[in-house]
Amino acid sequence: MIDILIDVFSWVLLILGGVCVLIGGIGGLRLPNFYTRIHAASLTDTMGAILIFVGMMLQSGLTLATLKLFAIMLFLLLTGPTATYALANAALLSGLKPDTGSNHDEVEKEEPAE
Amino acid sequence: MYIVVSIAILATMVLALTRALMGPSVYDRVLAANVFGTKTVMLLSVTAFLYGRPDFLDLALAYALVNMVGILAVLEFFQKRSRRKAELEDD
Amino acid sequence: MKLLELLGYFNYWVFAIVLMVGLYAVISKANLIKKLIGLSIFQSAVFLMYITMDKVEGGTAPIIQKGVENQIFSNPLPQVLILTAIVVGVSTLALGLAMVVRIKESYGTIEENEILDAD
Amino acid sequence: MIFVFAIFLLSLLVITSIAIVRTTNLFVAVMLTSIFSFLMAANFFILDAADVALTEAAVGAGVTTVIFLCALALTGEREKPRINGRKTARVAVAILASLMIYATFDKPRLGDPDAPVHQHIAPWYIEKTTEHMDFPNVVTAILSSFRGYDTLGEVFVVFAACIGVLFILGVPPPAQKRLNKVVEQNKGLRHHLIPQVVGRLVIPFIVLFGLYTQFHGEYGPGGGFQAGAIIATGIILYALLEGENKALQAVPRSVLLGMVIGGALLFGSVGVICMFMGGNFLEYSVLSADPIWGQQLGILVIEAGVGMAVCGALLSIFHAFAARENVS
Repeated sequence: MIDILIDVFSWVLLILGGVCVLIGGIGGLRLPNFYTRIHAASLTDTMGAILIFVGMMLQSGLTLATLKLFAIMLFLLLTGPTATYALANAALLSGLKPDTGSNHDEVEKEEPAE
Repeated sequence: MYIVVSIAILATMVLALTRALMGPSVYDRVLAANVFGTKTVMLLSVTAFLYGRPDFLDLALAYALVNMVGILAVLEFFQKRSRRKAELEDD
Repeated sequence: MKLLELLGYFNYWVFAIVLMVGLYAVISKANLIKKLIGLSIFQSAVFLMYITMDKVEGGTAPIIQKGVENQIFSNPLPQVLILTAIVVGVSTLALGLAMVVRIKESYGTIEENEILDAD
Repeated sequence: MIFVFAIFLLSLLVITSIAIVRTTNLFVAVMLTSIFSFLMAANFFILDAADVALTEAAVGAGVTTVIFLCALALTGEREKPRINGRKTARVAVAILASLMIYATFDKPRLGDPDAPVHQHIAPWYIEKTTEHMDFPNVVTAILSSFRGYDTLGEVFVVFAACIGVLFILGVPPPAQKRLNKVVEQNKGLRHHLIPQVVGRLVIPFIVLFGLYTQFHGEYGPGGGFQAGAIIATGIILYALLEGENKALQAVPRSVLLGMVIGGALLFGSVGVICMFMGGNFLEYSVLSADPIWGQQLGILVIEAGVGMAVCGALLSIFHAFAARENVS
């Protein structure tokens, strides 16, 4: 009985992870400027990673693979946000001003960084 | 069931690739490369399970570690370029 | 030939196309770094062809698992060739880039036509 | 089912390669090259080549992008479009492509078990590995012992390329390019505190994982080439975060050259020792009484030599480029 529950729970987690990753991809494409895109992509990245890897860990029970999955998840959670932070920081420093919403009507000016 | 997740990941890869090709500013492309990297890690680990060979997770682990180096190298490159531009102006 | 038959050749078609894209970059682009990037694409296409040849239907990677009996394995030989070829490819690429840097410093440009005129 | 993945990823590969060639901004081409290498690694993994995927991952994501960017920093980033000669090049390439696609029709279908490739020597290798070496990874067995001589040649090629780069970039740049002001300390990503802290946390694990890959080569995907690339990537990350001078203090240039030369020498000396002990060159079974343990011992030492050589070569190439940037 218990392993059916675990199976169902891990499938639910996996599907949620897949959906979350997909939302990140769509968000990364449709959002207007850079800072909203980076917001969408990086958030769903880490969330999707957690869901998928926990789902797989439940699936693989207590084996070496679970330890490896945990290590992968840990390093993804460590390096993913850092890379995104460094990216956003570099973009801000190089003069890519975030659209503060006040100048909505002004057409998005060509980024100086290009 | 892994197939559903891997198809979702492949679809996100396509979206990230279109963002990489279309991205107006260069930072969009760096973001797309970063998203692509993490999706490859997930795709490798899901496929390792799909093939029933969970001992191949080393690949995904290697990618999870190495992925950050490329992104930081790009940002280092940009920092140097802006620093050099500043020097040229005040020279 | 039914569709599934054709799909078997899809890998070789991609190999041919990516090979030609790399060759096109080397031929028609003047920038030396773009030529080197084209060369590395050309190289990756060749690697792809070798690894496509090693796949056996229903076979797994050639790492023998203890318990499993009479497993079908993919062919390990092309993998050994490509494994070393990738590292050699990167070091020769670095050599090429070092030369490009020196050309830039002595000629001031890395566009092939301008270098030829300067000579 | 793998057809779905294979076709999907291969078409992405074609799109990326065409996009790489079309962009004029070289920096964008380098970013797309790193995506190209991600796709190659995924394709290799789906085509059952785990070791090759690990090599492409270790080398493609870290070292290639860093070397390209170092070279871009020293040369221009913008590519001038060329006008003439496009038409003929396109026609020639199109003809060649159609010829090749026509030629692929008499190739065996993907995964065809009775293709000529699989009949000749591969089954012999798979049987003999358990008999001679008694460890699971057939690829490492072929790489280091059945084809040990070729791997020795490969290590010498990496060695020669590294020496070549050091020669070419060793010469100081012409005087007028040299910035007269004192070269301020290369602080790496200066005001990025968070990447430095996380980097300091992750780098030991990268190097540890590199060593794991090095010694895990017999039982799973791994070996000298991958381990050398991963360790080099870890130290390059340290150089990016803390600045190139501190990385040189950590792993000085003399140590790097010692590793390159030591790795190649170790590989060759194991071969010579086998000759002294009565076997022929690179025949490890004579190394100890029990031939299987001799093979395993020889392979272990050789993989360590390969790992040292590759790590030293990639790192000294990186330092040669990075030192150049400070000066010019």
